Amino acid sequence: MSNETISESFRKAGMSRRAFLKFCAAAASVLALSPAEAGEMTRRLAQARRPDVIYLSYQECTGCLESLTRSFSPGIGHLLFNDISLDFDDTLQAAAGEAAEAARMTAMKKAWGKYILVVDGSVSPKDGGVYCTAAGKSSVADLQYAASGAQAVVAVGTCASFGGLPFAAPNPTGAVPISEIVKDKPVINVSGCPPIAEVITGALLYYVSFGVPALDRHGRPVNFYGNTIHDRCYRRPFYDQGLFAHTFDDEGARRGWCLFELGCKGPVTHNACATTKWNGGTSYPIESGHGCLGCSEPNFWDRGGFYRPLSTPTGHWSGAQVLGGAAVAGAAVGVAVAGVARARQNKKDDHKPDHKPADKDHDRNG
Amino acid sequence: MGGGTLLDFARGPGMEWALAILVFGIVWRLVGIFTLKRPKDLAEPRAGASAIGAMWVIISRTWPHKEFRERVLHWEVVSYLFHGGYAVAILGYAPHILLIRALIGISWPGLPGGVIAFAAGISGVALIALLMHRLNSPVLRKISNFDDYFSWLVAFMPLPTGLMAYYHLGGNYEWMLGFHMLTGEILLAWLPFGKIMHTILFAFSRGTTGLAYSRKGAPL
Amino acid sequence: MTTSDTAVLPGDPHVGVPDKQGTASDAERLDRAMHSFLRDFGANNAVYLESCVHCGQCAEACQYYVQTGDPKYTPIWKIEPFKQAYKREMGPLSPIYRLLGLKKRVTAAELAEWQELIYDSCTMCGRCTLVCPMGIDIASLVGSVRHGMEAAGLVPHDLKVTMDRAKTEGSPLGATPKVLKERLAWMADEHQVEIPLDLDKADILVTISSIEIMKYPQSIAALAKVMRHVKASWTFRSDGYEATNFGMLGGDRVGQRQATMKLIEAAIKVGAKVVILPECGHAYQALRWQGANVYGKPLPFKVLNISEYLAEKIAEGKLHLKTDTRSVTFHDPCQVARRGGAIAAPREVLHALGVDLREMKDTGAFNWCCGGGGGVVTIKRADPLRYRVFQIKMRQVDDTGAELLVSTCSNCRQTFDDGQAHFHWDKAAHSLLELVADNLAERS
Amino acid sequence: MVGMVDGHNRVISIQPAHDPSGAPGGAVARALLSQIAEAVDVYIHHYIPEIIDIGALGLSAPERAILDQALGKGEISVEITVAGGSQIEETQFAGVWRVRHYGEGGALQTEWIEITDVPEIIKSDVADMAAGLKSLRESWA
Repeated sequence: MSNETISESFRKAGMSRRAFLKFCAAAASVLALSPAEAGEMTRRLAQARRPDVIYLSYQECTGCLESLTRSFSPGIGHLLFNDISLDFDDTLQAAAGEAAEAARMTAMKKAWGKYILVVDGSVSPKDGGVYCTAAGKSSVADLQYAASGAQAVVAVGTCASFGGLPFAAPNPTGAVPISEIVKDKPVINVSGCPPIAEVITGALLYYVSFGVPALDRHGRPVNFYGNTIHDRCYRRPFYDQGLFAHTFDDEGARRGWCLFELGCKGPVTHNACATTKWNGGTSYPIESGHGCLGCSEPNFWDRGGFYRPLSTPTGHWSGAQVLGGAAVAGAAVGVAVAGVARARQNKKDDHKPDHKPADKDHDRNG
Repeated sequence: MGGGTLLDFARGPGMEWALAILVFGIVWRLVGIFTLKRPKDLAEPRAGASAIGAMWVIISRTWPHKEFRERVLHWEVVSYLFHGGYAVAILGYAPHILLIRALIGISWPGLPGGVIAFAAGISGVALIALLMHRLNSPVLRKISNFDDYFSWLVAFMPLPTGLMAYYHLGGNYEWMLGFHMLTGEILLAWLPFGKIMHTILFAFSRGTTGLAYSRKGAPL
Repeated sequence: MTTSDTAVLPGDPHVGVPDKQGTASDAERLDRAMHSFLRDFGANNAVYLESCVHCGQCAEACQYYVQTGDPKYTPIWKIEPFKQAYKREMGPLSPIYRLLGLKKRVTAAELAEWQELIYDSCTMCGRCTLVCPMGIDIASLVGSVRHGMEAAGLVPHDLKVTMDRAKTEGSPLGATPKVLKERLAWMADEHQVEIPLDLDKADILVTISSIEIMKYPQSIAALAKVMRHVKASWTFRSDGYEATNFGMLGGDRVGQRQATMKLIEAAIKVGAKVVILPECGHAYQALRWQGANVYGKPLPFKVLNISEYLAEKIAEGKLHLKTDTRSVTFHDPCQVARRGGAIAAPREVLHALGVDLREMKDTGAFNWCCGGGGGVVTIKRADPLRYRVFQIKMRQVDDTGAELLVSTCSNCRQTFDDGQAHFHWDKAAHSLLELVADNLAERS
Repeated sequence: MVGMVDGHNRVISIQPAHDPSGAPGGAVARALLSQIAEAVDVYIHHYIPEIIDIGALGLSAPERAILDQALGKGEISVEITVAGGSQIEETQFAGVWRVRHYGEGGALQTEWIEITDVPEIIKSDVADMAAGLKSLRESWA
């Protein structure tokens, strides 16, 4: 638990207010705040207490944390040492085993009711939670306990936000997103596989400054997830002109044309990749010549192949078999209906004596 | 996850069911028609009658004879604006071409989005005009039934939903895209069961008359 | 649907008062009609009934709609009960329609109501067939509906009387074999031309329309002169002369068969290689195109309309004609031209005559019907409507400015005569055959 | 282009071979200049400063060149040596400042145009002054 404000922590670290302002500028830029909002954020951050943060991991791959530690602006150094008080993260800390568990209990109790709980990974309630346990506790029980002492929960990554890879069909562990378990605390989803580092830090800073941000229908901060990749893609004009790369090594690919045909999911993927970019603003997947996988959206792995265009079937079926079967069934029904109808024609003929069999149909159009 | 679910449905089970129903229905209807009895025409054909000549009417009836143009050409043109715009939007738009390629393996170059939007707009306006005509013309009012209006709706819906998806109107793009695909799938699934089946039957119907008349040596 | 909401033509008190034959109950009539409909729901009718997109263009080709603007005359609407019955009882989707009750059963009242549309206001001219974007042959559908109407006893009395007379007397106009013999003798005498009758063997069997026997007997003489000119081996047969087929027009399959078989049997009896049909539109339809189907196998002889025979002889150099320099317009009988395919032949004959042929604006396959075909000319109550549509034809003829109107159908001819009298028109229809007979050159 | 992380780690990014929007070059730069002029006008009359985040715009190289050319260099250039360094320059137009912050690795972190009399970050902070005063006095003692 820290009682000093963020600006005090800067000064204590030997940095002037200019460093703080610079940090705020970077944060405001990432959050795409207006000048007025940026000023307000600077004022609030200057007075805000450094929040305590507990970082827990369940069914995940640590990619999210890997991403987070590559945050350039605001730098992870600032984040960890000046902006927040990271009281527990079993991956980053030195302690292990029972010592780590004890440290965590201590940290949680100290800041009970006030800490921000950051979670990556999904949890597994299936079969009593046996598929994901730590120190004899199931992920669900652990999360429920940790969440009960939190002021808010930030679900980092697509696993925590939407179930992620563990949730993929056939979902053997019965994985569920954090929001399925935590119902009585605000849950901010920061999706992505992984999320952009600056988006994670930016979301935390926004919460520290302003509280829970405006969320989209998937519980994600609108600041980062308000636009689709397609909306902000520098290749968008090619899409509008119908200029597409057909393969990864054709002329269109070299000329930087749209990757829709190669399965880009940009049009339905909400994320900040096209504006914030990755690795300190270096580039993003489309800029490197590969279509968007849609990793920040629910079920992105279950939507057919990554290289299947958005307008085509997800392809979980055998077209030839199903359509062939439909054709055979259609033919059978057609023959049956016509057969019944023809039988009625003949039957009526028989019991009408005034129409003799010799009385044929003359009109060939009959 | 509402939007995602709709789009996933439209790209997955929705598409599968629509195509299966399309094939099933078309075969059902065609087989049901052509397994009915068909007496052979025993009359001696006029000298010089040919099946190729008979088939020509399948193409030639695409445009009205000059004797009828004065009375039918204006609405025929509106109808072609609808059909032509529809064809450009379906066959010229790259995402549609990709769908066709995914289904039957053939593809061709697409047209710019603006051209597609223009064609779809023309098509939609023409379709609205045709509906107005159907509602206002005493002849059409008399002969129209549920199929005419329902098929109109089914044919119309993909146009505004497609345009709205293209221009990112109507809120959530993903939902709109899914909805657009769903309207297309409804069109495919309904095609065999209503008048839209004329997309296939027109050739058989023209061909039937073409054969009968070409045997007689009568021009069509 | 009732007809009361549509315009009733002035001077037409009969519209909406259907004629009924016999005393059968409505249920029995409906049953008979449905039985007949079912028989006619073959693949060809099915594909037509399935394909209609309700575009309404057929109305624009129909003389009744064009002249009245009444939507009930839309051709495809005239067969609505047939279409409805098909969709409910026979089509591939019929189980769905029945299961969900989407198509109602056709009622006896509806059939009666449709009598006027099926008989009074359709000559089965087939003009709608040429405009239909789906190529639906609506005229043939009307023919199928007439089968059902006849079976149900729902034919206009005037037409039914004519049909029955044809069946019992062998001629719709009382031209019995006895009358035929008298007329042939009269013409042979008056025109000093030999008219062979009932020869045992002949290359050509010549047939005739009762209308010609009773109203235009000079055409018999004209024919005999032409046959003499080309030195043909030919004969009339008193056991097979009547070319008209009112059974076919009215929808009576039995009557149609009886009339057709008489001609076929007579032709076979005399060993004819060719049967010549007279100037009669529907005769061509009945024997040339439906004859073999009635007979059940290909006919062992050729069937020609007289105009085709004349053209053939001209082409063979056997028919020599004097030149007639008058201006002429030609009226194509629907069943010979549009629905028969014999469009070139009469024009070849006119060309050989050297006349100044002035085609009407809509000609050949696109001609307008005289309004008297399909048995309509016999239906008295339909006269006001017939006069109304006849005005199209008058206008078309007048617009050519031709001195002479020529045709190859005695039924058209009597319709023109009637219209001429009604409107005090200055034009009369002439027979192509008679024009040829009048211009036979001396053989060199 | 953003992307030179350091000498041996060149970033390859695929840029459009031509501007597909078909817009004539300089359209974005001209729009920016007009926005800047508007902001200066507002400041003169109402003393309301404005910040335009250039980094978020994703300017193309030609657009950036046109903008640089138009703004030029003014009389003041300030170097701030804190947390990776920053550069603040007044353009040839008084009150129009270019502010660039660099991260620890020297990469450009934020870039904006600020319309004000003196950019906030140049001013000395009272709390910092108090801390400085304290150490100044201690250095005497």
